[in-house]
Amino acid sequence: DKSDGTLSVAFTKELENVDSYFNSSREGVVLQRAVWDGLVYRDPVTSEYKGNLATAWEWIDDVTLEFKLREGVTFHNGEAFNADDVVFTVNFVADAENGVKTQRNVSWMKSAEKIDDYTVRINLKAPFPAAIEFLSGPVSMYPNEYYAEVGPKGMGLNPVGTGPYKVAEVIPGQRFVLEKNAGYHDSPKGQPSIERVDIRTIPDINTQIAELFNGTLDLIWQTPADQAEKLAQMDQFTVANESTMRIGYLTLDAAGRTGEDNPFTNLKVRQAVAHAINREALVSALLKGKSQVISTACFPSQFGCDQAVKSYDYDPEKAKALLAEAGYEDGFTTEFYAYRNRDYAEAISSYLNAVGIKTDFKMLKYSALRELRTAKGTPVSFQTWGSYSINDTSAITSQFFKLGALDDARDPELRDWLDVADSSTNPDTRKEFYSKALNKIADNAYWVPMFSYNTNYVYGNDISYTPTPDEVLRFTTMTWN
Amino acid sequence: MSQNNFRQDIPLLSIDNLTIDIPTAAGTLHAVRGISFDLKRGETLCIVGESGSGKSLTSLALMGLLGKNITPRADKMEFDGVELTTASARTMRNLRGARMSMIFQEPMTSLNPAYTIGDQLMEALTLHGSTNRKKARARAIELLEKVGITAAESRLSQYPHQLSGGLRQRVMIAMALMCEPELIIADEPTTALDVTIQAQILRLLAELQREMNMAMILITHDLGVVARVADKVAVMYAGELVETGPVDEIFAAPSHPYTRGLLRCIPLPGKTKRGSVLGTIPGIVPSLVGEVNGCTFRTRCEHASPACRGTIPLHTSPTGTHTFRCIHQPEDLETDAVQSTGANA
Amino acid sequence: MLNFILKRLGLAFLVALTVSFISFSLLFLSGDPAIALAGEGATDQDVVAIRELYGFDRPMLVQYASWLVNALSGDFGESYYFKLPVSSLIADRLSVTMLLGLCGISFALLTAVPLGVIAAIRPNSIIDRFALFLSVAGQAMPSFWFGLILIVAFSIKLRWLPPSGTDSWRHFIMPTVVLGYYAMPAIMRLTRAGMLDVLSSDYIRTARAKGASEMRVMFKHALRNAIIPVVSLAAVQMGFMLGGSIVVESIFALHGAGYLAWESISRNDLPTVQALILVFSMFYITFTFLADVLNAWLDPRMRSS
Amino acid sequence: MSQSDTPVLELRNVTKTYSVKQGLLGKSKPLTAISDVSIKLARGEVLGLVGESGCGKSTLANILLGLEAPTSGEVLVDGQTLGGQDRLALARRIQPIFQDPYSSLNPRKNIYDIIALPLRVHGIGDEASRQKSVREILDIVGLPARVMNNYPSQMSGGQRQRVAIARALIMKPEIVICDEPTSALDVSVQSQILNLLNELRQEFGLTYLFISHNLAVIEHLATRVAVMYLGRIVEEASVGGLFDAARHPYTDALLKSVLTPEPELGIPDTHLGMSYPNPIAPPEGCHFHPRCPAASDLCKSKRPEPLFDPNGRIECHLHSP
Amino acid sequence: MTLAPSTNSVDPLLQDIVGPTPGQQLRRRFFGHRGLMIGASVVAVLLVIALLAPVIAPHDPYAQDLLARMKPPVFLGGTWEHILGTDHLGRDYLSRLIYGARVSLLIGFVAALISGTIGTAMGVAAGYFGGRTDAVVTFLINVRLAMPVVLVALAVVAILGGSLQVVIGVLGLLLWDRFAVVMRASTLQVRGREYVSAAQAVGASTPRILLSEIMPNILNNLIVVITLEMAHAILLEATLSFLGLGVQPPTPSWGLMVSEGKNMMLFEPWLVLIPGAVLFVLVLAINLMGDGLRDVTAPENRS
Ligand SMILES: Nc1ncnc2c1ncn2[C@@H]1O[C@H](COP(=O)(O)OP(=O)(O)OP(=O)(O)O)[C@@H](O)[C@H]1O
Ligand SMILES: Nc1ncnc2c1ncn2[C@@H]1O[C@H](COP(=O)(O)OP(=O)(O)OP(=O)(O)O)[C@@H](O)[C@H]1O
Ligand SMILES: [Mg+2]
Ligand SMILES: [Mg+2]
Repeated sequence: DKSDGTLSVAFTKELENVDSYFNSSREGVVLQRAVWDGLVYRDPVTSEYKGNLATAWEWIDDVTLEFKLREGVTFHNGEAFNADDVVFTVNFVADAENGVKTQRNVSWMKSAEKIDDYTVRINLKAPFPAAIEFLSGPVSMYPNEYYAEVGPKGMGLNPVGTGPYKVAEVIPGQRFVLEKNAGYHDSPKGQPSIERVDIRTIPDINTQIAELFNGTLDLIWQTPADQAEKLAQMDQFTVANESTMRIGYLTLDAAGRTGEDNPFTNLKVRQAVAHAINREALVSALLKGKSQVISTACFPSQFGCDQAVKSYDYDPEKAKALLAEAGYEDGFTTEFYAYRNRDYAEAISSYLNAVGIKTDFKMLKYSALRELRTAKGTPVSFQTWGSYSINDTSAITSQFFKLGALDDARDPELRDWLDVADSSTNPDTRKEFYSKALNKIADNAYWVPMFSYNTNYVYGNDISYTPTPDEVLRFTTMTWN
Repeated sequence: MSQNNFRQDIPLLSIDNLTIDIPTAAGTLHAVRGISFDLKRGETLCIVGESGSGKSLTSLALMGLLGKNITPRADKMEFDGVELTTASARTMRNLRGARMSMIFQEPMTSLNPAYTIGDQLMEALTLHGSTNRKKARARAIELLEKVGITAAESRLSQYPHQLSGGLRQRVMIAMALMCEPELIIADEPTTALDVTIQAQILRLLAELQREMNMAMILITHDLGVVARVADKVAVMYAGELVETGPVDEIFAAPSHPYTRGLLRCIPLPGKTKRGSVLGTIPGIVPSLVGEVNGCTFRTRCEHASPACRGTIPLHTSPTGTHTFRCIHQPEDLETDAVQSTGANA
Repeated sequence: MLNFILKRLGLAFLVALTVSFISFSLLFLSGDPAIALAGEGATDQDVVAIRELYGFDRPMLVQYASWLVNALSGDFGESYYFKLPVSSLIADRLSVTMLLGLCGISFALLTAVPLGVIAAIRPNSIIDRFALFLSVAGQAMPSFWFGLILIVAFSIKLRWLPPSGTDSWRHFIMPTVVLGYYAMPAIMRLTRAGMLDVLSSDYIRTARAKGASEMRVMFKHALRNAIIPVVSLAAVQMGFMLGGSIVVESIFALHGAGYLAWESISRNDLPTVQALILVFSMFYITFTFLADVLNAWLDPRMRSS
Repeated sequence: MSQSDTPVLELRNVTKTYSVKQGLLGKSKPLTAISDVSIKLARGEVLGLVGESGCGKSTLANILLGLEAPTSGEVLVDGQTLGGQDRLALARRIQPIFQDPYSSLNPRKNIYDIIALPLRVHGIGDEASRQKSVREILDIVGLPARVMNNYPSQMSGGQRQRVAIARALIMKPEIVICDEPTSALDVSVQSQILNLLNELRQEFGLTYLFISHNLAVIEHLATRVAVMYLGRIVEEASVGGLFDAARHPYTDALLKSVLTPEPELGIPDTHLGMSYPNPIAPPEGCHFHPRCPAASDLCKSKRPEPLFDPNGRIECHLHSP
Repeated sequence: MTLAPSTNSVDPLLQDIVGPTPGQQLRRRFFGHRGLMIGASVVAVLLVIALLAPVIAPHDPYAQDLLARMKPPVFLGGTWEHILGTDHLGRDYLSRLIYGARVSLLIGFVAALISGTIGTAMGVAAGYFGGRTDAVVTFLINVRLAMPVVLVALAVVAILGGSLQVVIGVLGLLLWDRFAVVMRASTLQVRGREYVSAAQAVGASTPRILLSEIMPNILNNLIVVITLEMAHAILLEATLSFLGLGVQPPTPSWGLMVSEGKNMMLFEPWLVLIPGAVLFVLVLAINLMGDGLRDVTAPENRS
């Protein structure tokens, strides 16, 4: 409440470990941005990179980056921030042995070396154009002495960073209490104004809303569209909506991993699927808010995400015709897998049923579905990907079309093009090759991209806050009215 | 009606026309109908009759233990001047255990398994009086010794399951005697026991009764027991008293066809020829649900005639103590000695 | 008595061992734990790295044996998800569940036993019928639905009770009712049946023949005997209740062991689920063991043997 | 005929030990229900078996019926051991009549099915001939043929016991084991059943083992009597010999305890002690000594050896050779 | 001798000697038991509805209409087009409820059948053979009781995926304990009856004794347990579905409907109330039936 200066916030999911290298959830990102700082900061509105713990940086060559560090910064436990911290952090997380959970965020770094107390170099394994983007996101700086002593477990229970908020209390999975870091350095994140943030895990959305009614919660987020709509009709709450980088798509078994005779190996069938689904209706009836229909296999704001690709409009008749052309006049039956947003998936499967593709709907846990896809593939599955809020096409398209275990298209040409785009340091080359790949994906309907997600933020009228499109809750920019 | 002691001229218990109707799903069960008898102090009345003839119901009615949905009716049911049918629950409670007590058939289940023998014995006394536990304990030990239990003191702390059937029945007797009751009702106290123990228990009961000058009602279906224990006998059949009288008269000159039939049914050692054909009473006891009239024994009686459906007169012997209920005169029945065999059901 | 306790303990241990094996093998079939461990959004390298790190390639019996040896010393391994020792994780959550279970069983006993006794004293009366109806209806009410209705009624419409959390006793009222009502019918029926049975027994007639008052007959003579089976049932129900706390905890957002179980299942957090199944079983086993000992003490027939 | 010297049924030194558990998980202890029992049944005789409740009468009957296997000792039928014989063949020769006419008839079956069960099990005849046999046997036991469609719950105790007898006799067995067949019945019905059993014996030349605790009944029916006490046969004699001159103190007490309807006699004093022994821990020496009015020190320490003489058999120190 | 008792056939005292057969008595008690009749009729009606679902249901339960989502039922201002409104994907609620009856009844029935077979086999074997068999079965019952049902069921369904078959199988394999306990006790009781000894003495084989002497006499208890376990299985399925690990959409299960409606509970409570109430009524009716059957068959068992 405003009266006691404490902002009560609900998380829906239990966070496994506050140590940002050892969780992979959105809630973890929120805490990471509050408690720690990266070397670089990307303005969420302008997408401009600014120095945070570093004041300047330059590419020494394709695989070496040098940073000048900010002086006079201290960690929450009083330890001073300097080059040793950066070197320790980078060397620790880049070493696969240490088991950082989100390897992709750190595996591009080889090591770091200290030039002097406030100068460090980060060595890359290979040219990696998105390096600054990553350094402005998931890679945050840890205090070397403290971390060496307590490790990820201790960091999880008693986090120490340089960020705008200090962690006052952690009950794993249940409760996190943050306190304003009075001595926060002059960071582009801005200075925190809210004294205390009390975060509780409340899994049930009804309970969250009930507590919001009772005044025991001040802010909830990721509120489903229907509830948000109802809450928006009430006077005492503000409902803000922002898009996120997560997109939903169908991946079709074009490579025939589930069987040579799989209908989805037929291009016409894949195109029929694309025509069968009324994506506008899904967006307007189910997702609402700032969600948009998408046709490329990436989020539009991502670097290289070419929007000028073939788009399939909703045309069930055409879908049926295509199916008939492909030899499936009477349709066929297929397994349909999903792991989240059961209602969206159900709606999609219902559209498929309408054109004659009978679905045997299977909702699996994420891990089970992923295992199935890795081992045998699935004929159709409804997937989503949030790109870790990394504003670069390499964070999504390149993850799935380079013949990895989750690649259902298995197109070597795509892999080659994406390799070029991922490793080139020339932005134009990158754009060109991403565009080629994305066009081929669309033409061949390897994926059927559907829509982007959005997030609702519901809070009392005594709070002012403007959410950002990267789906990160920023306490620093919140103020009491 | 001519006993010698002046006090015993007034009956301790006097029952007139006791009737018990039980509502059941099929209709009203006329379980006990029109029972009358008197009992004086020091006297033993044996009620004998077939299973289901209403013996237990009669005794429970006397104790006021019939349960909530069964109300006995009687013209008179007096215990030492107290009318039991109209007595309050409190009055009945004060009588029970203190002045009239009861011993049940099943020694194995009649004691509460959760409390010690001592607790249960002493409860009988402490419920009714100003006695303290110490005195109650002394009395319990005294009575246990009296009923022939050795090491009485140590038995007090034992639980019922640790005693054999014979011992438990003795404890039950001791418990009934704790308050020196004036009337003791024993409902088949020995049926569950072995013959040797039966004899021991009956002997004990009879001795104690004599010693304490109690009136006793002993319920049994064993004519042997009746003969050895009773002063007076009441024979019940299907809810009615068909014959009453002093024990020697009943056995010497049984009058009602049922009583006669019963006596013919049991092999008498030394009298009945081994392996000979025994007398029988063919047929089965009638249902007493719904309208019941006439003589209920007529369905099994060798003397039955259509007149048995009407009102049945009560014959009284010249002495006035022996009565029976039948349309026939005793002389008419005398002549008939045909024994029916069992094969005519 | 000591002999009885020792044998009973031995049996309890065997049961626990079997349960542990079943739960272990059950979850071992669940496929590749490495993927669960890596979490949503992990890449293939992540998964491979994790698989090697945790040694999921060993034969199952080897893994069971090593797990069991550790479990015996209270070490259930480390949660895949939280990266914390499972034992401390569960220990943190258990107090809520225990408190809830205790409240639930107390609620059930305090309502069911008196109701059962009254129903038995006055069979076929209005109270008896009411109790019977309550017990039939109670058993038919899905607890998740009941919980939601209570929240709508008491938290949203009436605003009398908080919908979630554990901060005060008021937070526990609705969860207690939802958890406890399901055990009520069985306890009520058993009390009623036991009382009816005991009341028609010979020794009650004996007590009445002694001139004992109705109150004395009911409470001193009858209830003492009728309650013995209720004790066992209450223990069994308490064991079930802790297992059933999953639903209640998920509805009322209580961060107890039940909720942890549900979440862990969703997250394929094997060590936690295994340990929780074992812990819940141990509770059941402990309660029934205690009930047996208590019964042996309550029932002189068992005490002396 | 050599059959006349071979007993139809013989028990040789049969012992049966149960292990009983006390309480839920108590230790199991051995309980010797019958110990070292030997009896012989000659064709056509009625052996009466009396004894207190729990002395092992039913156990003995069950062993004879093959329902229980003896722990040691042998059961011989016509001089051949029972174990080797076919169960079905045995069932044709030995049949039981149980005590409780309520629990001895399956309440879910009608009378016809109950009586015809042995025929079915042995595959005798077709349905029509079975019908005929059942009718015949019903007639023999004195029940009208129309009861065939009745269920046990529709019949009185005496009628049920007749049904049980009919079932036992339909296979024309030689030996009938009657385990207290009348003790659950009222006296007025008991005499019907006793008469029937007597009649049937004469008509079909049956051999009975007749178990009862009612001595008057035993005296009426039996030709020979065996008295059991705590698992042992303590005395055996012809019925006349036993009832006229009992030798064992226990038999004596039993006889004294019989209450005949003779009002002029009082209640007898058996002079027995009350300490009925625990079968799990039977007393040392003679099992009967704690209750025996004539017990000596010898009785407390040494078990008496059985004595066989022309009168029968006796196991008591008072009568040792 | 003039009047033999047996010829006196019009005598009212003789009337009730031959009473009704057990079957007649059972029928009389059956139809005289109010709870049983109410329960049985409700179950019968729901059964008919389930069987005739395609005929009765006003709409295709799977047909979605994203433009007509969460329309309220008629009594809350909705239209007769969708009497009970529509769900979050615009599917007709009434039609889904009707089809949901199929799922619940099928799961209840088949799960009870599976667990009944397992439990009865174990219980009868334990009760009849005693000794080591009994010890093993008792141990297994203990183990089974010690396993938290909801937790184990959830875990297994999570592993194997929530198809109808898996849910039925899991419930069937988990709910046999009561069958085993009750059947063991009943068998133990019946086994001690003398008619079993009589059949043994006649030389009847063990299977024959089990089938024709034991089974008919424990059948009533079995039927009672079957009904109660059916109710139990239906409730458990609903619980699993509610927790998201039961049968899979779009199959309309009542528990799933509550679970789906739960999200909008605070704004559209009828989404939760309607399927929950139907579930409650079905389980209540089955329980009433089970209780009634127990009442009706118990006295017979005693005599
Ligand atoms: N509470 C009751 N409800 C219905 N019927 C009852 C009740 N108590 C007794 N009866 C019936 O009343 C009749 C007489 O019963 P009672 O117990 O007095 O017989 P009894 O002569 O004592 O028989 P027994 O020798 O078997 O003890 C029986 O037919 C019995 O079934
Ligand atoms: N299956 C068994 N398991 C353990 N003990 C048994 C078993 N059957 C009988 N006994 C014991 O063996 C002894 C003899 O029992 P049995 O039934 O043969 O006695 P009985 O003389 O027939 O008694 P009753 O006259 O009461 O029928 C008793 O102490 C009894 O408790
Ligand atoms: Mg009686
Ligand atoms: Mg016996």
